[in-house]
Amino acid sequence: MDGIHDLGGTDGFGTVPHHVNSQSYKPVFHEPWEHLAYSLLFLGADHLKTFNVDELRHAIERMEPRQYLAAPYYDRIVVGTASLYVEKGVLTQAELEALAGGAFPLARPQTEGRAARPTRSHFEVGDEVIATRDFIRGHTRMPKYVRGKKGRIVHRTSVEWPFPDAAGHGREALRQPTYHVSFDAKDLFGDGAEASSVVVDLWEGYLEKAGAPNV
Amino acid sequence: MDGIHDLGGTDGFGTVPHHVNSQSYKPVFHEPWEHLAYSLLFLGADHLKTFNVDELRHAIERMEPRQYLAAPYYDRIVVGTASLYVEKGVLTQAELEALAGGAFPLARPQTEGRAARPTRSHFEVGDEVIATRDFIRGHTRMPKYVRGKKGRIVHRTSVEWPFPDAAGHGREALRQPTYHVSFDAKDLFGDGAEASSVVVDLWEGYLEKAGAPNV
Amino acid sequence: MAPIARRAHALKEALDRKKLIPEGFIENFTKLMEVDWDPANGARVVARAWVDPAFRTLLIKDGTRACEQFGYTGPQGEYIVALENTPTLQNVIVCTLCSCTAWPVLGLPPDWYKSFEYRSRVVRESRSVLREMGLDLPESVEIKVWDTTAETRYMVLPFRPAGTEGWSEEKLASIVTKDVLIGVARPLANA
Amino acid sequence: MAPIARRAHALKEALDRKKLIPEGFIENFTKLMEVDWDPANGARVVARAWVDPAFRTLLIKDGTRACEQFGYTGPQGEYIVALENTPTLQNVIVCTLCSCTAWPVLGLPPDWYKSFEYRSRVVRESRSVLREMGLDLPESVEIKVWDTTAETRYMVLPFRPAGTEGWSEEKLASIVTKDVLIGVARPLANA
Repeated sequence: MDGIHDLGGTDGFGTVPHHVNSQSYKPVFHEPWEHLAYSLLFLGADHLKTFNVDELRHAIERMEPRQYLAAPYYDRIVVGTASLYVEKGVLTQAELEALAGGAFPLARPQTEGRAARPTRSHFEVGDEVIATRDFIRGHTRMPKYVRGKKGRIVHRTSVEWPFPDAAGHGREALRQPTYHVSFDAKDLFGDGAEASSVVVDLWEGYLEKAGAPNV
Repeated sequence: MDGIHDLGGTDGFGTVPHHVNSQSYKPVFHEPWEHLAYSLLFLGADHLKTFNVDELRHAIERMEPRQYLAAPYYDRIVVGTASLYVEKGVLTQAELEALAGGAFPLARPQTEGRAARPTRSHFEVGDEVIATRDFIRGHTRMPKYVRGKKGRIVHRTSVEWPFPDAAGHGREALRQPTYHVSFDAKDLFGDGAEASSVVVDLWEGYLEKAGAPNV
Repeated sequence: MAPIARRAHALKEALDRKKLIPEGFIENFTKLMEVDWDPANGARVVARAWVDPAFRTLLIKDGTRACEQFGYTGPQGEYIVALENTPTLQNVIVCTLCSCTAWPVLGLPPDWYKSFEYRSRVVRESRSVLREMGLDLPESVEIKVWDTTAETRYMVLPFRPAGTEGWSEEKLASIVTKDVLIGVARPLANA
Repeated sequence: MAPIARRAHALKEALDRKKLIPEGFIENFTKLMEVDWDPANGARVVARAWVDPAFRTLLIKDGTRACEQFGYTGPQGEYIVALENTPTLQNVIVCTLCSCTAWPVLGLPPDWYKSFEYRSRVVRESRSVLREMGLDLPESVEIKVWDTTAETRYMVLPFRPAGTEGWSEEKLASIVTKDVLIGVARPLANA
């Protein structure tokens, strides 16, 4: 989905709040509740198998955009995780609100998602490809800044993973390799682009051979 | 700029908070301060000539994205207007904060803007045109959802207006007509598009003749 | 951050202390916004177009001049274009980038028109948005969305509904609401 | 809305009441996050690659297997790819969509890496962002940004700085910080 989370290339944000090598990164967590975010996420995703991590990413993307932008990082993990426990029937929002002693807003409703297209032949390193022009209402891991853009494959993964546009909706998902696709930064962001290239890791189903019609 | 304000096509927002013909629209203002937003804006733009309305739009776009998204509409007008009075040297932020009795965050700093390209021959109704692939760091009135897209001119205005990418930065601005350019909604938003067409009003400098190279 | 009411009054007070606000300026401008700019203006223009073919032709050819005949001019009304609906075409107006609207004929834009929901969704999911808002158009009606991204200010010219034969201009104007002028509603004879 | 601390504890309490949290689960997972996953791990991998050409070849060819030799495996470390810097190439890692990072070798991502500022800007304004953060690269150094949009987890393999000849692996590892492994800093012999 073209959600508020798809931030690559968005203008208007200020300086990154960090000066290099100025932090020890200890302690890892800054608030006594923060470790619960990932722990309870992995409880559901790994131990209980209530949901998968793609669904968690999508639950966070489904947060009301104002809530998403206002919430600190681990708050978003808590909201996404809680949303899935509720959607899967493990907990209810009423239970959570009673225990929290106040409102506990969850993610907005799901859409359907989509299946991966049937497997085709793989691409090879060096191939020119186009990121599809698809506008996906549900979960996708193709950032909008590459939509319709031409790039070149620099690596094909030796492992295959579930297609996230299906897995993120709890659907049966075909496994596909992903490709590290190198895009000329000027093709993505015009003359002001400051990198030589941006490499994006894209599932096979997000790609088409360059030179195909309508690209 | 590809800012948070450029909302057309963004996914994730919920239901529009209105049922048709359910409101009298009176009173026009809901809070006793709201009328001040537009009044003090027009004081500066029209009576004092301290700034123009393009600059006001850009000042609002320059609000920190979290502040923009969290602020009600007339709050954004107040922040944009106040930012310009301060940037133009009429008021200081310190004065405003003293009077408000608290923090009064203003817009983030300006970039340079850009001049319009020198005038060329006009386009005609029926011409196929491409919205430029420019990525503008400053103010622009070309929404990002038409960038690089092909459309057809349905109207050329009989009046010319200052090029906003210059005027929005307080720069000398060439005047140009604008064009109502009709885009096939599927070209803009893919197969899920629910309108037949979206018509966008674009300054001449945002357009190129279709069929030109690199489009 | 200071509450917005306090920040708004601080801005006024700061300008006042520098004697930059002429006597009556805020009051006069507020009256314009609260009273003069009114969707009843647009409704009168539509009703006239429904009963007067020559005026209708002018309105479509030069909306600014047609509205001037009623005295509906001023800021955000300098270049008015009327968008003609038909039984199979619904025009809908939005401003995705900010909130532009034809103030003199439509009045100030309503809150929902300025909402992030409307601005983000209506260009992409127009039919669903209209249905959710209460205008359930059959698939046979084409939707055309007009994004107010420059200085043109649009108003929708709805088609005159059946059952209004012989109505006075005033009665006709009474069924042309602000929502009709924006394009998210259609006028009904039995409203 | 209830404060986040209360909401987080409510989620734990609700799961606890249903007896869904095994004894020690949270404590063990938290230890993994706080102690085991550490940028010192990645630093050891880099130092080894600097002194052992065969290991360097393996790291570049199959980062996952190279890291496995140190026991650095687990969630968010199933497919590790090392990105080799040169004096004229700086690789930089980001996750624009969320926060993906190679936990076992880099540790959990730092707050700034997850910030909207870094996620939005580094793909487009990489040189300015690095400069603002304190890494002022000459124009002759090309910047390549890697967006972690799938399951590959990247680590940057910096080039060994001059002045480190004869250093022990441990001393070499000491100049390879978390920021170096993400690509926003370069290791310095006199750090």
